[in-house]
Amino acid sequence: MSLGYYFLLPVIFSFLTPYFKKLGSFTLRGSTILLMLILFLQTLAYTGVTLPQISEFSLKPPLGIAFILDGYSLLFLLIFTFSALIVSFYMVWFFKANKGRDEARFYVFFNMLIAGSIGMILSCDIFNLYIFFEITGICSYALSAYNKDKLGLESGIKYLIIGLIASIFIVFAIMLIYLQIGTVNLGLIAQRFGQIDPKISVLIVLMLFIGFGTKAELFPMNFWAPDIYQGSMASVNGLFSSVVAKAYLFVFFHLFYLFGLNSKYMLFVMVIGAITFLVSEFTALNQTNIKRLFAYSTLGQLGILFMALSTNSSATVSGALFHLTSHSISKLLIFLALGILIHKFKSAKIDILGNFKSGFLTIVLAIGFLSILGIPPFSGFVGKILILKGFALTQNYAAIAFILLVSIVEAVYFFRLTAMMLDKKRTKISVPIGFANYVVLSVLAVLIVLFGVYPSLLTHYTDLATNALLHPTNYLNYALGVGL
Amino acid sequence: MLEFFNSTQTIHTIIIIGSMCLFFIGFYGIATQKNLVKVLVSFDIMESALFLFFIGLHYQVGLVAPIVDSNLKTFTNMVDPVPQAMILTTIVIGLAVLALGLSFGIEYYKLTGRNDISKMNELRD
Amino acid sequence: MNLKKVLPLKHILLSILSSALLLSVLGLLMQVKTNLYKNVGDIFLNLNMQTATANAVTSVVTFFRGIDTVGEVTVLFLATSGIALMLSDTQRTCEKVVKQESFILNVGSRLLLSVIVLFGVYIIIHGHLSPGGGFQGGVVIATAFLLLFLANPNMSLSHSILTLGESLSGVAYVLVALIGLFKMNILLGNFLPHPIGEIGELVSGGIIPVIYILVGIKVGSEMSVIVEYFSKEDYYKEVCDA
Amino acid sequence: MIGLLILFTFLAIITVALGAILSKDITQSVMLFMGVGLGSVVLFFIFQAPDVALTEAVIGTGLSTAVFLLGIMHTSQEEMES
Amino acid sequence: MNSIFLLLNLLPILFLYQFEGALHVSLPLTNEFTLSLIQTPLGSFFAYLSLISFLLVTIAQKSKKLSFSYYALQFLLSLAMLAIVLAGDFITFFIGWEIMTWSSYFIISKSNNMNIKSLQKYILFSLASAFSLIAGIVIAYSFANSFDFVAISNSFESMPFNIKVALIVLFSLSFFTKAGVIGLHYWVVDTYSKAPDLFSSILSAVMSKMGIYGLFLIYGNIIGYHELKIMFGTMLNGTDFGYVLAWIGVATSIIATFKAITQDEVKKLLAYSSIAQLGYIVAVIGFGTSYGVAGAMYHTLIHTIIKLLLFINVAAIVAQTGKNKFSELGGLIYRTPVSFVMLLIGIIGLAGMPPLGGFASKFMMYNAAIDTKFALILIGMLFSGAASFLYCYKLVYGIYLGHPTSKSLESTKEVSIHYLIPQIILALLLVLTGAFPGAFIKVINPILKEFSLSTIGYDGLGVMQSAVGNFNGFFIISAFVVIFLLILLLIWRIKSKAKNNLNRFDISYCGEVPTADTSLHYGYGFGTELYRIKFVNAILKRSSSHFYESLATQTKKTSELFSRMYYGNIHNTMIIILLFFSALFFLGVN
Repeated sequence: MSLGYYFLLPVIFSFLTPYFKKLGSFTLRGSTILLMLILFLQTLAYTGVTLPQISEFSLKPPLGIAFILDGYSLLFLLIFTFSALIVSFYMVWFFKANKGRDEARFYVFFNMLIAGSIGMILSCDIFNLYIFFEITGICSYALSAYNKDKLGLESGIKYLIIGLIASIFIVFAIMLIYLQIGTVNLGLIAQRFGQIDPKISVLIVLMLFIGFGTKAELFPMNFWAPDIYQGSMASVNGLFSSVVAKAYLFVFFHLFYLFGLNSKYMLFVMVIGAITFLVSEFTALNQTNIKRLFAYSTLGQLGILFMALSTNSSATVSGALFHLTSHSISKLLIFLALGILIHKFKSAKIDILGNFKSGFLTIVLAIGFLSILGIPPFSGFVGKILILKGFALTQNYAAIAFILLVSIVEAVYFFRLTAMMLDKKRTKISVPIGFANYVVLSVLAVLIVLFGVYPSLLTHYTDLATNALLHPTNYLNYALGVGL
Repeated sequence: MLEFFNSTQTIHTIIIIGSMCLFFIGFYGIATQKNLVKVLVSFDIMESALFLFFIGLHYQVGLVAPIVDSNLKTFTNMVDPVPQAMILTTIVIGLAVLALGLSFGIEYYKLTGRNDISKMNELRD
Repeated sequence: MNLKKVLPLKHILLSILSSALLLSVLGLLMQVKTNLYKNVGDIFLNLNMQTATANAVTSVVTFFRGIDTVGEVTVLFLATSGIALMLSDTQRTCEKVVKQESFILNVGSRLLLSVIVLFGVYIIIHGHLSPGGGFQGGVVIATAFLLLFLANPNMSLSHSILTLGESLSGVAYVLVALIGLFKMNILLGNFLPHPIGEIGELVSGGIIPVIYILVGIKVGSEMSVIVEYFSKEDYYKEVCDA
Repeated sequence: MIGLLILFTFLAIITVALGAILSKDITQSVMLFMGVGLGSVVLFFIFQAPDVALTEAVIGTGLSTAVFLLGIMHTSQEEMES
Repeated sequence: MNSIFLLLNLLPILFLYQFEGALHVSLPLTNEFTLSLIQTPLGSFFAYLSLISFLLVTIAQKSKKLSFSYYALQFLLSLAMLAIVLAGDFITFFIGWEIMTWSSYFIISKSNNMNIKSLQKYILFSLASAFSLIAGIVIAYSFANSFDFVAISNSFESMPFNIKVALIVLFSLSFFTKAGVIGLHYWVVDTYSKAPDLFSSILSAVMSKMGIYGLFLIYGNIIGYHELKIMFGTMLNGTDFGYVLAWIGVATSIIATFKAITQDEVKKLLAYSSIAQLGYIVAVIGFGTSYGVAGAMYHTLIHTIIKLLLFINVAAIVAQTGKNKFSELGGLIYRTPVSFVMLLIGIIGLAGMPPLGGFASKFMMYNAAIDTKFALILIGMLFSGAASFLYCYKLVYGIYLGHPTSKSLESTKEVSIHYLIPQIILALLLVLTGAFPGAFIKVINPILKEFSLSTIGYDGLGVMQSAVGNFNGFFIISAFVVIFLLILLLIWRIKSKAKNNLNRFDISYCGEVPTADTSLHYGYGFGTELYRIKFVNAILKRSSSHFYESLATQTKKTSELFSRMYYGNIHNTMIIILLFFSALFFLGVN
């Protein structure tokens, strides 16, 4: 199979959506599930082949554009396609429970959101990457405004404005890159980036940092993020947290290591990540809206990831990638479970966590919470201990102390929510869950436990990814067309 | 005097100064304007400035458009077509985002009667 | 007049900031030499002889950087869907009131319509020969419909035809890309014979004119939908207010 | 000669853009923004980029202005001052 | 359900049939981590403690209808504790530690009188303890390049001095929190008193001992008493380090003893008593002498037995009467005589009176203090030991003696047999540990060898050697039993003549007639007179709660400050992004 299918198949499905809609909602939902299944199975098939894989468009690189799949992108591809598959199953329940929504258009945006995110991680051409950036952007604006109520539209507008700022900076950076280097191929840029005027290179890096950092929700540029999460649907929040934010993070660090910025800007990114972590976790303490609370938690976890991924040490990076995967699964689980509650109670106050009666939901939510907190035997623990171990190996004790101290703050609100769920004194209302959701949530919970007790399943891929990220020689060869 | 103005160097200087002025006018605009439509206009001005900057710096005196016709049979001495293609793409994307933003704005205005982005503050804890 | 109200302190500070940034960016850009390396565009110009399209920009847009254009078309499609999602309000309560049409405007716009559409089609078809192409031509066609809507508010387009055009052209575009994969083992490969004739002839350049025609149909129908939604919105509002 | 033309066009664009930003009337602002687009079209032609010029003329100046105008018809015309 | 889990609790014994070396498992988790379980004498001592405790508590739980999830979590908890004590590396240890934390959290949350604040207190202190532990673990890892106990122990000598101190502080903080050393005990009382009644016994008897196990592991195994001596130097016959630790422990026990006396809730008294008893253990654990270690071990065993006994006893009484305050109980001696006898045996052990095991363990600890010549420590320990008589007395008087304070108490029946069986077993154990101290020394000697300390001599099962002479437990207990039987016979002779038909209002009350509201019970207000003593008053008035509450308030304020930034107005957000860009631009480019 060619890598191009990752983009072209969703595009065909989206173009044909009006006709699927005419055939009935079953076809619509079924076709989306089928599409996501195909993509996921294709990704699974790629786990068995030698990497990197390449598929070119029109011309061979470095002249033409190509999709390159290396270890780093394979891990993200697995996360994205899996999350998409899970969400596509979940949406079956959602649209059955919420009649009269514009289902077809949701699926268009959903498919293209996934396709855009995948395009961002596969493309080896920075302008092409920008196009996928915009595709992902437009889909996320539309999805956050999907409810068409005041809150939804407000979040849509806010997201759109932020997206415009980010894209202006990125376009500027791309233009400067083309003016300096004469190409937009990532391989050539990486090769020549050290030779251009240092002042201009700082400007380019700064603009890319602002552009992708804004979208990846880094501290002084993330004041919009909780609003977006609050205004959009829970399932969309799950996608934002586990797919979209991770795609921007991917690009951030891909360019970071590809352009050889790690030595110069490591400390800066680490400090920014640390501040993000600190501020978001403290802010989350004070929230009464559940979606907003988990938005802050997502920001905090992204902060840890930024801290750990910028260290340039393979132990820490590998741990961070494990943590990233586990965080994606856990946050998806939490947001999907919350979606069920929010649908039932028609409210997103944190009190709803104390008012539902369902052993299943309590267990899966508790698993999600414990996993994010990094408590064994759940997958978050392995990620966290690997990160801490990596920091210990580089003797960075300040980072260890910082992460652990702020984690206690994180524990405060997570366990407050858990205690609310377990509180017997509240009035409890039973919540219908639906068969599909039992399956979806159990799969996620089982994965969390599985990666916690048998991490070797995942460490194989995170090690591959770490190697590909820190030593992108193979990737460069493919992007330059040398290895072909 | 006129020769001075016709040199590539001078033209590039004019282009850099002019487009950056335009860019920072837009920058000032997004920093100060609160009406959604005017914010979008400011963004468009910034984008236009970037387009002019990019296309302009690839123009040199004596080069012609990358199109052959009955007079011109070979692709030599032409300006770089890649920036033009990229700008073409970016213009279309810009329009798409702008139209989407406007449609959000219209719906929001219908619901609340407001189009001031600094007063959109219902999303809070 | 209160000076503070006309020019608040924040605005003054921001303008000073913008000017300072402007000056330093200028200072930076002026001293930097460009074109350290040979641009990839020059290589494309050389390659263009093989492709045999008269307009090098067109071949870059549709072929050398073809996947960009697929993405671009998708962005437009997504924007259209978003606008439709926002502005197609199925639960509108007020009824459709037939507005008075102006006969002269009506006839005049219809006359103009054919000319503009013809012009659009010309731009699309000659995309690989002269400036212009699918995007520009498509938008020209859409502006023709805009004219129609402005002249006659009761006018409405057949959505099924537009959707058909949009979907089919889009799918056909992707299929063209896939055929390239099967025939030449490269996505978007130029599988049609090229060059057939001389540079500058209408039938030349392999898949490039095909793609631009498909893009033209797609952009035309999408833009028409956008234009319709925006102008109908106005119409509905007036009706509801009355 | 061509340098002067570019210079004056830029001056015109900058003036118009400033007007578009500072104008209190939104319709006026959009119309002035169209001026920026028109100026850009001229410059693109000078820069030997007819494709971009055509696109900017049709999309940047034509359609986006139309969309803007149609859009602000049903939002308020005046910038709200609080 | 109960029987199934009873059997499940017995299962681990199959793998621990020996005291040493029966178990050696290693199981790769990832390329870097290997989980390993190794049975050492120290580990199996604690393993047996926890196994027996869980077994006995499960027997008592038969009297209650508990859900499957409760039993499952409790079983998980017991497995986690086994993982802790049998761990051969820190990852296994930490995994066990964290699973212990959250499984106990979920069990505690099932209690009816639990509230969010107490739960938060418990889990946050537990997590703080765990995080301080993991910080220590990864720091140790950065030098040893392995999580294995042996590897870390081997590389400990070569670490820089400040890292060694940091490690000791981090590990000690973690284990002190679990054991409830003063200052870190904020969570203990609340949790013990609000947890399910029978589960409190597990918390006090077993879970706090995991902290003690950790201290033994760190001081004895990983660092080694020898290394501690080299690091901090010696003082008199003990170590400097041990002297500091001893003061911490003594302070803990004195303060907690006074606090215990003034409590009105039965379980709170037991909780404070638990803190005080663990204070003794902490006091002697750092001496670095054989007697110190043996005393700490002995007291660990005795305290486990006593606290199980007392908590099960109290749980039975609470279940029977529905009351949990001294001021509401009283006079149950005739209604629940067997429980009374069991509690009596328990407090004799708790107060450290001869002839039961409590005396033997205290004797050992005093011996250790004499041996090291830490005279002030000895005085402190004796002082708090004497003060503990007061709360022991309050315990027996408040519940069983005096007049019943309400009508409903008069019709109370003897508690269920399921509560009594474990109590009787525990009482017997208490007698046996008092009678055969030599047997215990036999158990401890391998552990002393593990710590490379000299072993303690013993003479048969009944006699152990000490610094001040031999201790013949068997003789003492025989003598006491004979005397006790004689006295009992005497009382029985006298009592058979007296008639016991007193009513609860048959009392002269300064000429006033007591009403139903008047509290006639002595247990009411017992200990309030302590406030009149200046020194004790100063202790009782101070509390660590101010510190922790102000910490919470500060955190909340910080949170409010930060969340003000996020009260988002997108316009300001844009300006901030642009300003950030400008700032970085001016800083970075120029």
